[in-house]
Amino acid sequence: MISYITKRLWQSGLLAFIMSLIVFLGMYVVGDPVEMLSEEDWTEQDKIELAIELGLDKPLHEQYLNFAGDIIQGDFGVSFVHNRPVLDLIVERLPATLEIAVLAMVIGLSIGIPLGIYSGIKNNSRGSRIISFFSTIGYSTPNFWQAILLIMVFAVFLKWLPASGRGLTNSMFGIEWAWLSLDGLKHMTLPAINLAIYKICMQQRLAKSGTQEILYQEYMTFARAKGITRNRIIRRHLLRNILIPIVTITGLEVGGLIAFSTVTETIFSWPGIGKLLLDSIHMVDRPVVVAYLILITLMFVFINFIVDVMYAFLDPRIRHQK
Amino acid sequence: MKHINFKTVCFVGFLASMMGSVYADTLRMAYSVAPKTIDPYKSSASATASLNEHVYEALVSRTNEKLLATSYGWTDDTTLVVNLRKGVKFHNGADFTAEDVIYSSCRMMYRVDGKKNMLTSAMGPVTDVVAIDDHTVAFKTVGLYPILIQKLKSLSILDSGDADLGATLKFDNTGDCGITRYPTKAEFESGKYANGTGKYKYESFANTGDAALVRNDNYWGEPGNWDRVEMTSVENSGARMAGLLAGDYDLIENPTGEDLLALEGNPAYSYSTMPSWRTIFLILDVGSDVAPGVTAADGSNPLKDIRVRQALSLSIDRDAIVDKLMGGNATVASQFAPSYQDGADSSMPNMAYDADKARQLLAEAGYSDSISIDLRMPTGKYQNGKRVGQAIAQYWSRIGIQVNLVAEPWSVFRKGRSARELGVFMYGWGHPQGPSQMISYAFGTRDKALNLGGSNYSNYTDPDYDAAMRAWAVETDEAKAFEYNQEAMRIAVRDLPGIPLYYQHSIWAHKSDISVSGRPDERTFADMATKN
Amino acid sequence: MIDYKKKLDTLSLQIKSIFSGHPIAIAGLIGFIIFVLTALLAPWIAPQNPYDLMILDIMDGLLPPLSKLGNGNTAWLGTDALGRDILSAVMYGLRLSLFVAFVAVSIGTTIGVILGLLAATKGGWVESVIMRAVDLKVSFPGILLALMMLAIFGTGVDKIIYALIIGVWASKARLTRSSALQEMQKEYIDAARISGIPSWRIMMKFLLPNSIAPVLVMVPMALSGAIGAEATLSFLGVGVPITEPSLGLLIANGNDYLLSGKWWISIFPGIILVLLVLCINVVADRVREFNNPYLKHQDRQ
Amino acid sequence: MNKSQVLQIKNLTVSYPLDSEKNAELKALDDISINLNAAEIIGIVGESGAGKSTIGKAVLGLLDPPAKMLAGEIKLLGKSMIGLNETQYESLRGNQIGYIYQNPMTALNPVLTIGEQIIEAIEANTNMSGKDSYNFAIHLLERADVSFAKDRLQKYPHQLSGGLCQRIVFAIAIAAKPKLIIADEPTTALDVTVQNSVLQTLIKLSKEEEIAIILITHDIGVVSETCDYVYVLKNGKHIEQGETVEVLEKPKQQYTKSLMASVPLIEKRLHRFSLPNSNSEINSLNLDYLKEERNIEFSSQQAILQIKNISKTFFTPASIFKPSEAFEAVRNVSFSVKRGETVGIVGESGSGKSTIGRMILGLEDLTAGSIIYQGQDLSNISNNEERLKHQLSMQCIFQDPFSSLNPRMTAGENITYGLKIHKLIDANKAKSLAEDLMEIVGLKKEDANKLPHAFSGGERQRIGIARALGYRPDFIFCDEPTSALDVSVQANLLNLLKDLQDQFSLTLLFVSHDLAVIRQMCDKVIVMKDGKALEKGNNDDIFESPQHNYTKSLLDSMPKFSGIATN
Repeated sequence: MISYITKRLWQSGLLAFIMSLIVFLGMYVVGDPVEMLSEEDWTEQDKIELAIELGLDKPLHEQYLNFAGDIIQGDFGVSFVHNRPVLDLIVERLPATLEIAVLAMVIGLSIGIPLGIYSGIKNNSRGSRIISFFSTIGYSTPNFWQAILLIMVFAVFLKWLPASGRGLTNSMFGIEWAWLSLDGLKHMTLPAINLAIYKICMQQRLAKSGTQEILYQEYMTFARAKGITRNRIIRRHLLRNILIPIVTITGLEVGGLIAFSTVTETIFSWPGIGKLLLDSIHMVDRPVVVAYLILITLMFVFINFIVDVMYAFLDPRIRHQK
Repeated sequence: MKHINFKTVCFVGFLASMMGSVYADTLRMAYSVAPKTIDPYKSSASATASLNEHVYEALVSRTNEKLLATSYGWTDDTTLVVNLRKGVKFHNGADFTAEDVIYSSCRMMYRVDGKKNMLTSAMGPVTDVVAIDDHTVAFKTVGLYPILIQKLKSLSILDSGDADLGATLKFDNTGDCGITRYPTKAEFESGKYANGTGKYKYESFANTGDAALVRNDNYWGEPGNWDRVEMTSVENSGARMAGLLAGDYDLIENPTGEDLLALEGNPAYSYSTMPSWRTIFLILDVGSDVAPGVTAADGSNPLKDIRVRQALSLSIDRDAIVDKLMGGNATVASQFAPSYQDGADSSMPNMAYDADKARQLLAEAGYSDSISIDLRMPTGKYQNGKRVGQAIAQYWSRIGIQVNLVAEPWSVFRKGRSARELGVFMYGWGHPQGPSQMISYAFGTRDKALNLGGSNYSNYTDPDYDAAMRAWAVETDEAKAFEYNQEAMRIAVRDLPGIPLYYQHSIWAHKSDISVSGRPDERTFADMATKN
Repeated sequence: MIDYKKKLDTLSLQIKSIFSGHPIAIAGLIGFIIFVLTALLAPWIAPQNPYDLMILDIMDGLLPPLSKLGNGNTAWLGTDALGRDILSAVMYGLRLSLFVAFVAVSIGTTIGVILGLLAATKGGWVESVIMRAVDLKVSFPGILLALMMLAIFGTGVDKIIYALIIGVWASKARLTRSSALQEMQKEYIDAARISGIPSWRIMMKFLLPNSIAPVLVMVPMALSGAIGAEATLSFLGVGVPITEPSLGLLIANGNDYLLSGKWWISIFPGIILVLLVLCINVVADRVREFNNPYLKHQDRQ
Repeated sequence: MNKSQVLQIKNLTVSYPLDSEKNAELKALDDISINLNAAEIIGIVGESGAGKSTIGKAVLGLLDPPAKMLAGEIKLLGKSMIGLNETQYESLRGNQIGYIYQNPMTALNPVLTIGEQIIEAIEANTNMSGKDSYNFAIHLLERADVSFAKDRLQKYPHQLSGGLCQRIVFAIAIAAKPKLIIADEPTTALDVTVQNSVLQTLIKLSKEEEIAIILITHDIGVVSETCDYVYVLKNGKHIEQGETVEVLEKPKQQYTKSLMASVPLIEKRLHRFSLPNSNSEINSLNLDYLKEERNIEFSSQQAILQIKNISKTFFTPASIFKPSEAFEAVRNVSFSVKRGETVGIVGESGSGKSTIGRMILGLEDLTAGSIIYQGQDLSNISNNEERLKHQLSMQCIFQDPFSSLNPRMTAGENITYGLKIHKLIDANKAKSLAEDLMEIVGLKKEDANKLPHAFSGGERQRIGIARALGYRPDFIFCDEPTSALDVSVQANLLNLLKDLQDQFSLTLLFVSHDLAVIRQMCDKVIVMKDGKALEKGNNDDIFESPQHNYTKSLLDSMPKFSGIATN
């Protein structure tokens, strides 16, 4: 186990290193932070001073080494644009993303899996076909288009829900959360639904194909031959087994939701980290982008690790490998 | 948005939130860009400045109203004397005196971690700030520096009592001034020292840029229109408008022209516009032998030929652009700065449209159907920018020029511009300093000492133009300075190192129960709105 | 040697057996064919060339559906702000969207398959490098990638294709590798190895034809994914050039007008985009279902 | 004993629609009648496609959806089962009828413990719950001869051996004291040494619990040891039935006769299986290609292959719960093979027998030891050409007919592809050579341009043999070449191998888990267990006077069938 974790850590360290290098170079190509931060009436001297301030006067490799050295010491640097520690910015924005990501995932799982099992068992029934058809629509429509329609219908025409922003936040454990107030919940609803639609459809498809695969395993037939009831077969024999593939995908999906819900956050002006990333890319805020992506890489590594553990928890075959 | 104290239990927070929206006279505004801080010196970005203007005041406003100054003038070439308003109190109750101006100047020069503040270089030529008496200060400069008063429009005055002053307060260029402790940015943002003389007082500020303010009842002049102001920022214009329509906000800035059509026929909402100081224009590389992205059959730079530039300008139907694309929310340009801004020559005629003559000029110059132009422009930067860009491409292709419209993100665009890779590009410029500001940087021979031509991407040089601008740069008499400036502007419009298009109008959409009289500097201030 | 007619017959038989008895899938297939034909024939059947700035007139801008244009033609689906006929713009946009997706998916899939096969057969550091690159790609946001491409190579349709290729290859490489690894367990590979057949021949002649099926099955989905991705990039302003709008860019342009009641600019391209992707996915689902061994026997019902 | 009738099947016909448009259908069962009394075990015997399993499924009401019962009557304890709905079937299954699968590992849910799965069956079929059902579960396991029953309840299926799992399946099946158990190839997936005791348990349960058992199997040995009465089926049709001894030893029908003749015997070694149409026709064919250029440097007295102290250690990949672990598949094995002889390696699964072959062929590296082939140490050949020459003169016949051919190449291409690559033949002669080889292995030459999926398992194995022969090999490694085949197909194939060996003086290394096959094929035998060679010797010595205890127990556990009674 130790050697396994060591290997994983080594690999993910390497991954983070390559990622940081690519992004560092990439951001260098995308734009010049001094240009982005300077006003039209700045003198050349002003620009040079700004470059020195930001450490951009040094050769690129030196900039990278300084940056990498700081990262190793746990210092992710200071945002060019916000002039604040990058870590603060990310930590501050994270709760906003977390709350809609978690809500979307909960919606996705709790609606998608039952629908998927139903349509897997009753394959070719009318209900199953209807579910699959809508799932395909939900799955096919680009996220931004769904967002636009949601805003049009629920915010503009019906005026049931707010179209943008995070609303009122309340504090819990020293962190501001929107879900603690009715107003915040209202603001969360549309972006969370926007993210959830795709998740519902995906979970439905996963659960459906999982169900169909498991359904034809001999132990399912044997369970029927044992004389236990259908409900029990579904609850005990089917669900436990289809959860295994679902957990893997769900793990990565949660990661994706947290990391890259950029489009949704942009359209709904949700002040999360996805939007932070997009804004930072546009503003060539290199420290934020690089640190962000390193953290995301590490998060994916961590999620993979959790998925492995969950796997073992769900699948005794892995747990007892000798 | 209302922030609840750490210790407050959730349901109290909920009740408070309910109360938040039932305040008697609360204005809820949505900005298009998030303010970064409530420390007034850290960022000159428009949104940040808009927020800060509610809390802090300068000596003179951007629209030349006297705020904390009652009068000012150059007593000699290097001394600007400002008489200060009496009886002004800071939000914390402290009196406003000359010492606060000196202190504020010091803090502007004071670098935290070596980082400059917004006026640190603009105030570089200032050698000293001295109190003549409690309500008179003098700014000493190293040489002729007539635009100092323009620069000081951005100097928010802070209370010297919020810092630990040393034995004597003596201005110096490093901001040391004998001061032992300055308030930090964090202390501004937490509200501890967000202490100005403005019409509104700090209530809360979040790092997302959301803020809440309450009226300063002890304001020296006409107090604010609103008991309370809540501001948030929504970058996506559609979402901002949707938020207004959904009742989340009372007032939003910068709705798109298209969205305004949504308000027509809806009596609950309306919008107000104000011609802004922003001019949208094109820059042409007229100086290089080969302009990037511009080719002609004979390999020359066709933009060097004045007839080509005139043709490019004449081919554009600015009236159509203003009417059809901008929905009337723009003014056809006559020059490179708004003709209605102080100091402009308002008698100059609008830029003309004559496609036939344009074709004829091209033919005369020998460039019929032989020019190809990459028209570069930033995306998401100007109202309707993409459509205007395409319209210009349409007009130019009609006179036989092959146009390749390249719209790219601001970051990529700016990098290309600073590398001088853009032969023809679209740009927008607006500044309270007036017409002089734009043309002092954009055209003319580079002159570091006088800070002229710093953004001359046209590579345009003309001796008469340079002479006019050099004279303007050292003229402390405002009327004379205006004349020099107008002279330069006429030369620029004659020579067309760029092509003026139109002046953008600022737009605010709001509920019908308030009325709004906008500002030309594109900022959004709560008191623009009054309850009907 | 190869009997093409027979192969064609087998293919048409297979298509028949995939689709017969599945009306939704048939509708999807027909819809898809119509879209492809429209895209191919757009320059001949569209009323206007919406990319030709010369013939656009902003005086025709923002006309609702069925309006008359300045030149006397009818804009059946209205016009956008620049006077582009929406019907023509949708046809050309469809053409561009499909083209971009087709090219990106075919190149991306080819690259992915080759890399996947290499990873499976070579093992060792080759495999590590390829698979770590796959991991890297997964944790890399597409928007940053597109921006970087844009900055390095400039704007244009080809640049979007590059960006999409980078989005496509990784999953295909992963899938090919696992499928090839499974195939490598089979004895005919051992038979080839003990017969001293060079490894690149084993890769191309033995592994490739036998492990590509799961990848091919995913191609339609990759296609719809690429169309959606291009639309999203264009929506975010880093996609195709604004003078040559794809469906995504048309939607983005129209999105500005949605609140103002100029619904036709955004709704028509949006509907076409959704229908297109829906058709592809319906077909893709059916193909996948058909290839799923667990469904096969019950499918004969 | 009360011999009351438990099950009566009359004229049962089941069909699968083949093509919905053409109304074509396949009769899986055609007019089958079976009677079964309490405590009686009947065997249903037949080769693949005979419809054996369909009988079991029809009785349980578990026919896979497209299959339809067209005609017939099934009565359980005198009550008709036709037209029961799912709920009624559910109350029958488990309660009245138990079912036992071929592979116990797939019949048990991998993510539930043994206890959960047994108790679930008990509670579904009896009124017991809680402590009672727990105790009853232990009781059942003990009845099924599962030792340490209490501990085993906590285990998951993958933690137990196949034999134990099958006993657990028995325990689940008898949970509700059913009147009838349908056992579908219950011992096929188990190792020989376990098979016997599992069968004994099954017989014991039948007698003690008075359960009637339908034993579906292809294994004549199992039938002869277990069943009271036997039915022989072919392609869904009834061929013959009767007392087990009668049918097996004095079959009346031609099919049954040839089936019995195909069963490899352990008691005596035969020259060939005495099958109808089994005359060798190889001599009449064009064999020039195969006969030219034979390497005859080595006399038949010399060892063509010498294996010296080879070992192989595998390393399992590390995962989150365990580090990489070493597994010694082969431990210090030595033997030699002389030209023209057949050496057999016999052993149960995991004994390392195939790994030896793979090392010889160069598919696996050696951990230790050396392999000397035609006088040269294979690991010391540096010349690529020479290495290739050696490599090509060693060929292999693989185990799995469904994966040993490239499915995208025709039979002919499969045979000649490598030959063309190495330019051993002209490309334009490839076609005729492929056709010749097809004929040599007993296939039609025009089938050379069919794809593998058009052939049956036995035919594919023949194509595999043809592919090996194409290289004009001196040595062929046969890796369980018949284990996936029906017994009659196996007999034919083994005859063919013997013919080819005689014709081309081939040297064979023959690996099998089936003692009887080894008995029939090999001159010398090596017995392996856990990577070690326990015993080596001549065929007769090993089978008639085994020395090692393990060899003895292997022989003891073989089901006894001594073939058709010879008058």
